Amino acid sequence: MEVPPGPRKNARGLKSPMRLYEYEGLDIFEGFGIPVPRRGVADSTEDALLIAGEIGYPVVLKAQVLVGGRGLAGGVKTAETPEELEELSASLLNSEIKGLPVHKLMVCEKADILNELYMGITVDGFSGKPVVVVSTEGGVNIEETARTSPDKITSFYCDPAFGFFPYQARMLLRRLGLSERLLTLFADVLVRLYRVFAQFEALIAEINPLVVLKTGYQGGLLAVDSVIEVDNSALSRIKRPMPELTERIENPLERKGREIGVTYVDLGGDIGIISSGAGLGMATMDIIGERLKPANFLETGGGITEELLYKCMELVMMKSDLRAIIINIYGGINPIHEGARGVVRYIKEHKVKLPIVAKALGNHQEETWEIFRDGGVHVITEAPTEKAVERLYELVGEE
Amino acid sequence: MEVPPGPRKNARGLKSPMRLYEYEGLDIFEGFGIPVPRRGVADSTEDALLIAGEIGYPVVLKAQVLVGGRGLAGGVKTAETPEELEELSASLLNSEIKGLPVHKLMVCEKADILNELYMGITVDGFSGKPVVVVSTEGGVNIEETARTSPDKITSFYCDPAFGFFPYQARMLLRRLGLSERLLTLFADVLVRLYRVFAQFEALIAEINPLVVLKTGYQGGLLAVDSVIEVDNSALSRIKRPMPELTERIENPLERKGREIGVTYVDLGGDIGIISSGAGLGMATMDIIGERLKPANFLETGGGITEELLYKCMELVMMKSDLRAIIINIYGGINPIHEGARGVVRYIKEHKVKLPIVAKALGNHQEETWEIFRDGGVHVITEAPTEKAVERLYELVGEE
Amino acid sequence: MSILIDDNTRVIVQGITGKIGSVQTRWMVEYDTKVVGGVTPGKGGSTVEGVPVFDSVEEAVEQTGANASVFFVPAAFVLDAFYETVDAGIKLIVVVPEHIPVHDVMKIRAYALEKGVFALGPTTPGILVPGKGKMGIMPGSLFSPGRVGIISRSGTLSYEFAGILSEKNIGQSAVVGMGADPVVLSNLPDILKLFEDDGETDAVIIVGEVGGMQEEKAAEFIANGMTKPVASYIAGRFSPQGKRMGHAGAIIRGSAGTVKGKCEALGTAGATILKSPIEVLDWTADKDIH
Amino acid sequence: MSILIDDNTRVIVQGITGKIGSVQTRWMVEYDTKVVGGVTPGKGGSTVEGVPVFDSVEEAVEQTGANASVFFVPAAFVLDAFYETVDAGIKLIVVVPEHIPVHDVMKIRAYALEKGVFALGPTTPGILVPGKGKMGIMPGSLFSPGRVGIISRSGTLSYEFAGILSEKNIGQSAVVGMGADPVVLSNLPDILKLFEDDGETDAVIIVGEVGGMQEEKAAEFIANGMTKPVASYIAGRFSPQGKRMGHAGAIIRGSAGTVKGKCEALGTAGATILKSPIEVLDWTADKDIH
Repeated sequence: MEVPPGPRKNARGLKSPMRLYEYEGLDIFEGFGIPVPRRGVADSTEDALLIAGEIGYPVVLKAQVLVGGRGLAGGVKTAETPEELEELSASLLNSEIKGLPVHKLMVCEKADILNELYMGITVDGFSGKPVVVVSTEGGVNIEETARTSPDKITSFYCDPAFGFFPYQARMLLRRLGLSERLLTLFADVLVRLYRVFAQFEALIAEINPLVVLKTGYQGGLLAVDSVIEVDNSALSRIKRPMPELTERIENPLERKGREIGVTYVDLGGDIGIISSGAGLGMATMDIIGERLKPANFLETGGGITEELLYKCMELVMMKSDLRAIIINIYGGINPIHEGARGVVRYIKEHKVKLPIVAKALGNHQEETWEIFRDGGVHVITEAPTEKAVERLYELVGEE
Repeated sequence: MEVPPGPRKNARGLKSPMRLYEYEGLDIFEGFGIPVPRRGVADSTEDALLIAGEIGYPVVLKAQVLVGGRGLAGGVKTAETPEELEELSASLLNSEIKGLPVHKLMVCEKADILNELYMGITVDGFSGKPVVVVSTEGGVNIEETARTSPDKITSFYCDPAFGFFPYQARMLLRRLGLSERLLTLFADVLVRLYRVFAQFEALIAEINPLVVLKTGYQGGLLAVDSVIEVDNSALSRIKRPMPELTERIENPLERKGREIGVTYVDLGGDIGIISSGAGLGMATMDIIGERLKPANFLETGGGITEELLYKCMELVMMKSDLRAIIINIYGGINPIHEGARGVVRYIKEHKVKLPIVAKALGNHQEETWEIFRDGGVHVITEAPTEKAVERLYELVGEE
Repeated sequence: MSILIDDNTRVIVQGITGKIGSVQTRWMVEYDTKVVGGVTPGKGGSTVEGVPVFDSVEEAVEQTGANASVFFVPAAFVLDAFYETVDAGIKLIVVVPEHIPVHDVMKIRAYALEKGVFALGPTTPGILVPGKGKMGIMPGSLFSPGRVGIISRSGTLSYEFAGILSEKNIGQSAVVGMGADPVVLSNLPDILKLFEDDGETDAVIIVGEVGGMQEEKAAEFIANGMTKPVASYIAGRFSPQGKRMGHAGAIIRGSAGTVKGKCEALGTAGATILKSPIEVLDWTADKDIH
Repeated sequence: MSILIDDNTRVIVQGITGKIGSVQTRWMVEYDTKVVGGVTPGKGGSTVEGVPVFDSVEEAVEQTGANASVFFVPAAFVLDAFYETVDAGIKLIVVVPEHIPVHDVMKIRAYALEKGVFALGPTTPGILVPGKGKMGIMPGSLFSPGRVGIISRSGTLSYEFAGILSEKNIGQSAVVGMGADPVVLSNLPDILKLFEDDGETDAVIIVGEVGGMQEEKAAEFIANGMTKPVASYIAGRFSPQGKRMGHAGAIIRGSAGTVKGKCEALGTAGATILKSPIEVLDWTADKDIH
């Protein structure tokens, strides 16, 4: 599935939001009165068997990985018997889904599905409003539905100060032709999902599919999946217990980046990058990428101190086979002269021999150049990043 | 102290809101981050001694009664020693404050008071807005201050959809001449109090006094008292554990009224009143009150059924020395013919001999009259309640 | 032109499929009110008392041209229904239910004011214009057409006064229940103004109650140039007042709220004070109102 | 007349007593910006860099006649400070801080739109008008007066482009940081319109990024009659994209958001697409911009 960048990612797809696992989301849904299946979470086949025993067969096994398109990638299986469960569980727990290791399985009851609906709420960047999206044809092909049957899908932009009320939900659902009991049930779940979205400061909250049970509308609706992404910047004020963001970062270097307070994305190449802004970092990567391969993307944001850049050097140097480092920083909000001291202290303490090119302009630029030069860093004093990258080529040659 | 009727009482001072005890309010304040004294609640002198032992002397003993003006009525005492506490506790626990028995004492640390402030938030009926009231001269004489030194007190009407923000609190407090650390501390507590007001659907939330500690502003502020009244109509949706409203009604007849779902106020006289609306009930009382004494005020609201009026009869008849009952009801939203059946069923089952006068008009009036007459009730078919009361005089004579 | 309800008023009933909603729809239809539709989400497509039911107010307005709505919606759903009704373009809303949380009432009051909607209630019997129609629960048999306006904070007392007048063949131009809650959607002076401006009203009766500031504010309105005679009865002279906690109310309101204070304010403003409801007949005789 | 900042702009600094606030106040004053006051609640009465500090914006406006504000307020307090600033009548607000919760940004954006306030950010370097003044953190040394407007989603890239131009003696009419957050207070077309209408701007550079719809919407604006030449660089061609969860965004946005899509949209609308920042010099030479 070709994946266009998400709404809130912006260039800052790099600054990932806090993603919740499906089972965490379902627990939250349950607390907000959204109907969810009976279920349990297992990190071993023994546990999975115990849970399935309590629920009763058949059960559905769902790999808990923080990525979309899991079903099509083989992460969801049905087990009719304990034997089958044992086999499926063992293979899932040792697998990777789209490059992510499976640590946990959710074991849940198999719903008797009549129909699959869709509801999602996200932040629309351009209008600056929460947008509620609903469809009568949910499931894995929802984006296809959006393209081919736009009449089966509709959306509503909320006033963020007003919120989202049941009557608005009903008006929206009427446009899809819903009526009677399904109209009010669907509206009820949608309003509850909006509460989750608002109270968890979500960037996205989604139920796909929201299942209509075969036992009829009397049996009602069931949220058999959850997607919740929480705004990092709001984590501290969410009044509910939240998992530790750092812990769920699989890559140890990226986890360390989070710990020291910078955005670090681990990449396959051999040129280390330190920039003082995401845009500048991306441009640096774009320019380098024409002829070389970045080892990482490291962006400090506006919090540069001597200590921080010392730690950034430490982090970038943890990558093996590094051939060079390029530092591209501006003194606007950042005291780059202090940052330069951190870099040079690291270089001296660790006797770094790697070629390092630094372009540093703005407030305190002359002082910064002096400090860098004292550490043996190749300083670029012209504005275009292309000049710094040319110097890099001279130093390391092309691949 | 002459007590003007409260804001939200309206005529319906009769329908009391849910009042919280001081200690319950302080617990809530604590949960919202408002600084409160160390304290405990005791229903025996032994417990009071234990709590005081933990807190350390001197302590303040505060009778827990749901009425204002407690301090001036002798409900607040300071104990310097265990002996003194024993004596004071024993006498308070056996006392009545303004007619209410003291079941519990709060024992709390004695604050080192530099200054007393005031903050209260209530619903302003006419504007339909929450109104925030603050003063630099809090304490028992706050209403006196409002009259004599209006410059020491100021208020702000909030937009109920917008809420109340710290900047509004600061703007309000600037008008009282506050600045520096006291300005931000006071504003912080005020915004938290507004959160209590909003989340507990309060009709009033008040801290008086809010104490400035002698140890200086560094030591900060302390809420040494709480007044919270919660909107009855919102009790079911408050997302926190709430005490049971019925349990805290001292008068057993009034408690029973609450249980069956009517407003019942116990009075000293001997004429029972059942009305189908508060206004009509009050008018009936006004007319009766010229020459006779009501035994009660019972108002059904719009929920009359046969069963309800049967229970109302039962409740009214529980009062000893009753001389007569007047029933004054209208068939608008109420099916008064059904109500009449309940009354007559009670009369017949219990062979009631007491004179009963009923005025009943509106939808189903003829049917209602017929049912009443069948039960021996004196039916008035004219509109003025005065006519019914005249009939009552004829039946029971004047006092 | 009568106030609030006239020949162009097309009413929908929200909560029409409930027990009270359906019974009261029958009474309203029997009183010749133009009830053009009802709304209960999830019950669209059915009918009640011959009136078509819709899932949403938007749809009801589209299909019936409704321009007024009366609520028999459960208290917990009133906030949502009110927003819906305002957004659908309805300009007159009567909120009959009681026990609506006061914090909700404050919000919908602000919304109505912002959007220019005239609303009555909550805890109101509604409005009845004799011979024209009614929105609410007032029992039609007690009212008769005429030229006296009644505004009442209490539902049952509005019936009492209309009944007393009607027995003596003194008809009413309109009877308006202001609503008995601590916060109401339209205040006493707002309604008084409608009567003052109404060509079919000769005199107005205000039926008030102990508590709050409505009557004091009405007195201000009267003093500021009301031209029609006003009589006022304030209930609660002998009513027990609850024990009071907290000071904020008293600080804001000063001495307002007592029966005595209200009578004095209204009397000073020029209204005739009725000590007992039946005295209204002396007033009509005295002022030659019929 | 330059855009946003001119001779009548009187700036207050909110959060002026913080570490960043005080340092940046010095840089703004040194750049000859009219900084007339600062605000930090509880710190009123002091001074920072010779600038008087007030407890509230209301007081600052009363005392100094301020009409613009730049924020160095901690992220958690921005919502409150923003409402305060709008209510005090300020019409231009620059929100520099990063990490403001998106749900707060949505609310203050709606508030600014409702009240007719022009705001930039969050996560913006602010605005700099060479020779006139600056609100924000842009390092003055990189800029020079001239007739090219720059709008950038990225702070650092706005410096980069200004620096490249200034080195070649091509000055700027104004440099505006749009803010790098998913939701910003003014969108790209809003700022583009300011430059289109500005008599001191001859050409505009848009510095965009992968993600969102800002550049696509800017392309619509250009196609709908923008008269001045536009060049655009979109960063993120080789950037790794995070793994995606959820569908709502893709449904709403379709294929918007990729560097390729943005370049195509802008190119089709008539903008010159720069593959690398330094190509901006070819563009200015080609269009004879100086």
